[in-house]
Amino acid sequence: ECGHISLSAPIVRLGDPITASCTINQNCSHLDLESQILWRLGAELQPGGRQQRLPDGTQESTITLPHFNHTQAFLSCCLHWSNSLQILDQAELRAGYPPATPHNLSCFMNLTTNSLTCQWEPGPETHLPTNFTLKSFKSRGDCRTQEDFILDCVPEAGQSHCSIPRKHLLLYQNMGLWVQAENALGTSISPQLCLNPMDVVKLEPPTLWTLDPSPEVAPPQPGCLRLRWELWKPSLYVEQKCELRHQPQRGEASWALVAPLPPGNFQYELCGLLPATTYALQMRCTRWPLPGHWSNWSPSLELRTAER
Amino acid sequence: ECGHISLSAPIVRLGDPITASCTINQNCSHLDLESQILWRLGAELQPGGRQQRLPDGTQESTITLPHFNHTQAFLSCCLHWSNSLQILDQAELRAGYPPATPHNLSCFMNLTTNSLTCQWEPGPETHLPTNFTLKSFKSRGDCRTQEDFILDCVPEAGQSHCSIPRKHLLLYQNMGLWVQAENALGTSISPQLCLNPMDVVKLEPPTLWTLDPSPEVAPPQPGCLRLRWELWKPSLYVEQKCELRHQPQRGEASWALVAPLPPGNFQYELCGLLPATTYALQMRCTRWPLPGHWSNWSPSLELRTAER
Amino acid sequence: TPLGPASSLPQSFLLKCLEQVRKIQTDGAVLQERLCATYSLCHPEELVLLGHSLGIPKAPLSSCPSQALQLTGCLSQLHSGLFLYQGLLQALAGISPELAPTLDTLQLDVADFATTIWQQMEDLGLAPAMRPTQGTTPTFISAFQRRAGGVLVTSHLQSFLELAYRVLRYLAQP
Repeated sequence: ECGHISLSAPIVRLGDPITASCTINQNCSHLDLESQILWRLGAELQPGGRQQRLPDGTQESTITLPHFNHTQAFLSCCLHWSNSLQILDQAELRAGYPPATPHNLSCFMNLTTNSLTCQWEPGPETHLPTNFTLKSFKSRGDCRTQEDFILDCVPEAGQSHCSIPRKHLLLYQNMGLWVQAENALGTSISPQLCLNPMDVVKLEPPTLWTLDPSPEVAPPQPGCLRLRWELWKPSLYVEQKCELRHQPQRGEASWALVAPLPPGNFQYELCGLLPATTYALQMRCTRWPLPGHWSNWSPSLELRTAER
Repeated sequence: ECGHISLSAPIVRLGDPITASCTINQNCSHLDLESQILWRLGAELQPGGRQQRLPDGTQESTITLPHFNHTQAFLSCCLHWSNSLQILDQAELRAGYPPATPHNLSCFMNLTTNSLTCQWEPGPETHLPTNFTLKSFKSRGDCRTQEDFILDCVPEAGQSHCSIPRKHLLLYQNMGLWVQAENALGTSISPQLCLNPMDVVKLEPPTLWTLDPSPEVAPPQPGCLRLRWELWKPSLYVEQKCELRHQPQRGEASWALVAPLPPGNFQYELCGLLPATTYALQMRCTRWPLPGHWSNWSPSLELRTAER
Repeated sequence: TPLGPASSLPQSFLLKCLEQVRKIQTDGAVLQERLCATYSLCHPEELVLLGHSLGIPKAPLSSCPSQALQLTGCLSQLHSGLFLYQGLLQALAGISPELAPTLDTLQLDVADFATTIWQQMEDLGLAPAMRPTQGTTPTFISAFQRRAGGVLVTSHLQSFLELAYRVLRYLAQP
């Protein structure tokens, strides 16, 4: 090996200085060891190399790039030889930022995939390969005592969410969770969440239907609509409350809310509406009285009130 | 174990007989060993069990299902006990067909995925788990001598195609290929193909453009159209010939073919067309003079001939 | 001391238990329905003899009936029963590739419920020093025995949970 570059650090903060030295050892006999060592950053020659002959006869040049503000570049150590520039060695320089503290960590229990899905804001671009890991542990009280650790959850590349499968969860016990971000320049840890998976369950919305007219039941009054709904099947074991909102399809009126709907009863007569008007109806539900997230609003059901 | 079923064969050809015997051993002390052993196929009782007491005191019942024409069913050995039917053992019966010979094996070299993709007709449904494997070997002459084997290519479940990656291929040497189908009732082998991967290359179609009018060049004659094309980039190293077809957009006229186009020249003036008519133009190419598959026709380029 | 409805158990604990019972009953019903559809094993009464020969136990809830409800004894029996069924469900591993996910979910939910009960006993200072250990569970030596065992264990578990549900609702009355 004729030339060899060694770096103060291969990765630095963007804008920080980098110092490199290149030594040309003697066994490059065919080299005129007096000639000047040149430095090239990418394709540009870099002035400012300080060259000296070391006691053991090797030549060494040292250069400092005061403010390295490329996120990535190649530094070459070169020498003139038989009137051409010869590259003897090359080193990769990288610069970026240590990871910011991941924030806005939130989780919800998904009963379809039967997993706890957590998402977070990764913070600004670091320009460096940065690994995010969702860490968690089972805990009795308020997550101050860490009992057994749960397997690290590693998100797919570039993703800021991760799902912990059912078999690693105790659905009705507290667990502590946080996100760790790590790259060559440092590590940062998000604030810790302490939650009980089922207390962050997010249900799918119920399904709405119009109530089929039947001989036994008188048709709805003018200005009234009858509807029925079914809770999302995988959540039938969860006690929940629901709320309804409605809005005339035309015009600017905003949504009107009807809440709470009587639990356990899956049909309702909505009155006080304009006659001969088509309304959009939507419903959502949440686990109740035990804690949970509201489901999204259901797709709209369109119903028209009778003429006066 | 009170009762145990043994079968003549757990898997038979559809419609063939199956014989089963069930032995009730003595250590079922609380059993009244004289009572009759009953057979149930799925949920239906099956008459015709022949029962006998063996020298060692155990009871054995044997039944033959003459034409077993379920593809899958469960046979239970039962006994009356304290006025209820007790299931003592259950065996899974399966029936189907040995694999037919896979046919219509064909392959093409895909320069995008850089793999040799082969497909075949699997033959009629066997009703049994059947494994298909694409087997191949490198060969010098006409594949009668098998040199080193290439890794078996196992298709995804239920698929009748498989792709051999580039690193297992010698693109310009002959290789022998065939498909083996195997299930519990037998194995069958397709006829062998002998081919040279590049000789079955299938290119992507060229890209067609209209020739931009330019001052130096006179506009096309009435009834003529000018177009240019570019070969598919990953196939530029392949010498190829192309052909053009055109068709008035309206009316019933079928495609007219213009072939072969002068190789190496990537523009063309097409004449003899109706004036003031919009034409759809398509082109395809194939490796030439060396063998290869024709590409698909390119998407249509629509051009309108000048007024008279 | 028999307990009136307004027992010392927190309402959120009782609501969580009721939800967990309903979840396990749903899981169990799915497993029973699939054992019936796939293998025609629809009636536990047809497998009593096999159950005897395999030695499949049932868990008692004798100190739970409302007329003589005894909190420590009842919670302890509830936990031991769940612990027993968790072990029996584990012994059914390898029942069949199609049923494995359903069995896993059922077993995880039973284990979760056992943990909820145990931690409440600890919070009330009612938990014995040592956690119970699994006794000898039956060994299922054939696919049929695992399926038949699945029918029997699930049916015993459903009966156990029905009684537990009635007790918990009684305790949860305001």
